[in-house]
Amino acid sequence: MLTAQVLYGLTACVIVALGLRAALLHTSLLQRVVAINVMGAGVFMLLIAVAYRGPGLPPDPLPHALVLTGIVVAVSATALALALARRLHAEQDND
Amino acid sequence: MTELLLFSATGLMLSLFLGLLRVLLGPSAGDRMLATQLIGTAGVGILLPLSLLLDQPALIDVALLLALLAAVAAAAFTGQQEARHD
Amino acid sequence: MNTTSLLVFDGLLLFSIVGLAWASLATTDERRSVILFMAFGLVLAVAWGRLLAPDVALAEAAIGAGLSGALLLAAARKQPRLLSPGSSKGSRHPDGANVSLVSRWAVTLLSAALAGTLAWALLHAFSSTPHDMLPRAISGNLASSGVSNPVTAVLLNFRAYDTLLELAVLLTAVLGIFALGQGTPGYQPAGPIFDGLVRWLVPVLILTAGYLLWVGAHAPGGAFQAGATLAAAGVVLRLAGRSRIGLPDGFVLRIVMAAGVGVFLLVGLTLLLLGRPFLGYPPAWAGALILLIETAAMLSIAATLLLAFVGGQPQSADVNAAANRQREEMS
Amino acid sequence: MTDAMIGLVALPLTGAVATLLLPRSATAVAVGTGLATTVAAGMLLFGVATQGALHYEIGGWNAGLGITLRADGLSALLLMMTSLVVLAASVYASAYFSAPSERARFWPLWLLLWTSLNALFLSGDLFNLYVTLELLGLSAVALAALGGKPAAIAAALRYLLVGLLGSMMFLTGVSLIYAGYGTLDLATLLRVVEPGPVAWTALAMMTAGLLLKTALFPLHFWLPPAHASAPAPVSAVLSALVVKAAFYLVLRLWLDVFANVVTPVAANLLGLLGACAVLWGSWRALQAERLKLLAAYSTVAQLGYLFLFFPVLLALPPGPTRDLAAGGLVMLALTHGFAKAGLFLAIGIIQQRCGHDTIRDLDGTAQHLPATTFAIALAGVALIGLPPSGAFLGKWQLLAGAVETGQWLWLVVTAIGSLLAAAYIFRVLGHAFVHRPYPNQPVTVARQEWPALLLAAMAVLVLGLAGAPVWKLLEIGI
Amino acid sequence: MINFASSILILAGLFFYLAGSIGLLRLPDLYTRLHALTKADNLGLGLLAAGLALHSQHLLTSLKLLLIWLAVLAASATSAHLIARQARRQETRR
Repeated sequence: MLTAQVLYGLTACVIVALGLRAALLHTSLLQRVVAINVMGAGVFMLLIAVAYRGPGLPPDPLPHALVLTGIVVAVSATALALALARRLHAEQDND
Repeated sequence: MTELLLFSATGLMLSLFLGLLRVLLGPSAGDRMLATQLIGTAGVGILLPLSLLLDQPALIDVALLLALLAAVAAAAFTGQQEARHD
Repeated sequence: MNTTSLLVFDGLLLFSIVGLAWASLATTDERRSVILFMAFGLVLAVAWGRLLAPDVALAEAAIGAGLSGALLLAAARKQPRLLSPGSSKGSRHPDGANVSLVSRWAVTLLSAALAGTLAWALLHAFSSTPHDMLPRAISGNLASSGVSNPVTAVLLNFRAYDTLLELAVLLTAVLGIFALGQGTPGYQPAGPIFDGLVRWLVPVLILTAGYLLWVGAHAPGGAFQAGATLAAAGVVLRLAGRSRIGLPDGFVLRIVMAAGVGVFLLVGLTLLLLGRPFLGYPPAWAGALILLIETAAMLSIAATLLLAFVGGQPQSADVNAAANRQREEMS
Repeated sequence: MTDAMIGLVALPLTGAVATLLLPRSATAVAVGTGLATTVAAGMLLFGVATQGALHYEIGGWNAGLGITLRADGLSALLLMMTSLVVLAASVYASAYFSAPSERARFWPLWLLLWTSLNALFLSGDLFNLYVTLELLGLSAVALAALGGKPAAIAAALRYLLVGLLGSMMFLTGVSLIYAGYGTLDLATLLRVVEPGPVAWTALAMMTAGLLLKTALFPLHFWLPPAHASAPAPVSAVLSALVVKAAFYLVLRLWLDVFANVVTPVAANLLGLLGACAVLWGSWRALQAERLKLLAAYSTVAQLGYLFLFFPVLLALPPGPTRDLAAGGLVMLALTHGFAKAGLFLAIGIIQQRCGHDTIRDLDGTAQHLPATTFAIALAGVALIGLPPSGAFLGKWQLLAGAVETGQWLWLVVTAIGSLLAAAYIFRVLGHAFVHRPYPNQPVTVARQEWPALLLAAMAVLVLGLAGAPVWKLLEIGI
Repeated sequence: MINFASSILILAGLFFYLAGSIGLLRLPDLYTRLHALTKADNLGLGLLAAGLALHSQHLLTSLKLLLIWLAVLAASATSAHLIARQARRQETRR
């Protein structure tokens, strides 16, 4: 087993859990969105750790491509969530 | 040279880590912002020796992008402040 | 290379990552949370660089640390305390506004169990020899993919279908945002310090975007990183209070939004009509077709991200100017 | 025939782009696209029936390196249902949305939703499934928010966050699979996956994410407000198809790809959650004051049935009896899809014509809107599971399986659930058929009533009386 | 010779970085921290970039390094200005 791979992989598990915990516990919507993004970062780290093959060796490019797709999807979802939140608050202010 | 690059990357990482401690300690918002700024410059700095060390010239591009976006972020803060107070 | 020294580096890096994640999630101050999240993204970019994933590092720098941050920051600013569904009618979460101590502990335990289980499974996965079938297939077919950067080859050739659907996701998000109505009004014209910054930052960002697009075929970079960088230029212009931020309007805007998916589909279906598989580029043409698709994708991505920052259909320049005039009169 | 697979994804996606660029003729373009897509689904169904399971390697790259689309009996049937339901709802929507600006917003998102459903049922790759799930989630949320009222926006927002959490969990599982097996292709995984920490954890993560998306009790809390506050055609598709997509994936993973990883304990857990969903959902539907909320809670209950019988399926030895029971489960899902879509469309007509959907004030509806009331009654027959509906056939096969494996509990739950369903349906019909001395003029709204009626009739008559081909097709698949 | 010079520059850069961050942790109040840090990390990055540019001897890379330094300078100047002004405002309010 590669030390770096294990270290980064285990950290990724911790970050996924931290993100999940905050997503379930936070009541602020914005912070829930941040929490889900943190969780996503954890999953991405997991994938990139899986791709790592050690110093000097070319890593597996497939997980890198998956993470790139994941990042774009995550930012799309974040943008939609924030726009919905903005509209909701505008409506509530009108009431 | 490899040792030097390794040493400087680790040293810069230490600098970033110390910045993180200040973020966690606070106490004022100004302190936190200052520390965040240090994290930013250290992050940019780390990528430079790392790029040579790992033979990844693209990491210089990453550093460039981070630096430019740090300027954007700073602009975002400032713009917001100027709009609010001036 | 001396691996023990890299171990120190890795340790510090990982502590910083976990520390920043924790700090950004522990605070209840939304602005602080977002700023720390941006710092988290920045350190992640370093970590991706360390793990030899420069393509991802570029995207993380542009999107994770940059545009997501700008989006979140704009939201945190405008509703300093309100962004909580707990305070609104009909949208209460079962946790309620005050999470009880019991559920707090239950969720914490659950998360800890999750981390443990994931780690257990992951260690099992790592203990077997790494699977090299796919990486070998990728490098074996790289020559006929039209590009020499393997990540670009996967994204735009081997798994181009994923990328097509991903562009559809982006389009969906912006259409959803559009359906919610008009965007926020523009900002006031900025002060002199900011203006000086804008004057050189915007052209540099645009140049960088072009560079990233072009370099993506043979080195880390590509449409996504380039599009996000281009969008950042628009964000700066908007923050500076310019009424024109580089977005077209009306029909042209719709064309730009649809360009990514549209060109991709057009290429895929044309190939189908020519008797090739859907999205199966002829090797001789692959490079050119990928560049074509990437250019369209970059424009769509930039427009979409910028529209997301605007928060809806951009208000016309006259409306913005009128709003600015009104504000000036008031102050 | 394999080109039909590409058509199922590319046609609605092209339609989405076209409706975005040509907002003035969006309705015509969308309905035209819908017809073409339905033809493609029919061709695929025919192809699967005559040639067996089909697959298509996108870009010509073999499975593993590229992404492979796959269609077997199960996916072809679900694709056909999707096409019929969405097409009917499209016709309905062309009359439902009157303002041009509303239409311009609606059609591109609607076709993107359709794209994502088709792409999901066809996908043969785990990561591609994640992307389709996100496309599905985002388009569903954007459509649910079209109602524009604060309640709709709030519900859509919560729907989005729950969906995102679900897809993140799914992606975590996918990453573990890649770490452990080095492939994302479902057909390859079927061969290499074996019980152990990696497969268990990955399957648990993916299933948890999907259960959140399919709203299985106790993760159902987000569904009723989201489904009840969306515009009627959107509600119909959300309840009939979108939650079904996540269910389909659970079915695919548990009975197909990871079949040798699943343990009886896990299956029983799913069954218990399903039982709770049946009882809780039916009970809440009985108490609901608004028709749409009733329909939404009924969806929670009906999804419960789909999971209730997982332990039965897994306890049966592979072979003809199991195939019969599996066919029953699919039949149940199909019937619910058609019936619930018809019900939501009919409720939408009542809402538009009467200005409300409060159950207590429905008196005289049968005189005012006879065809609509008939559609509700037909859909009700299917939801209760009375003969000759498809649900009756499905439950019959599944209960036979339950008796055979000695799992009596599921029998009891099904009986109680059906009684409760009868109670809530007859509560509605009781009000609707109250004779009012001075009723409103009977009205017919053909472009909206025909789709509702046809969908409900599909659930009761076509699936019920001519459902045998479903079992035939399922021999090619699952 | 060039190697030696670039090593010295890199080490000097590292020194300033570390001095800045230790200052951030140890100095008593915000103003002194602000002054220590902005000087230190700008100088640190400048020296580091100069050292690496000398080492790489590649025109495009050197240009990029220069641009990085300029961007960070601009960013830190604007944000330092902002932090100082905010702190001043809070003090006058007190």
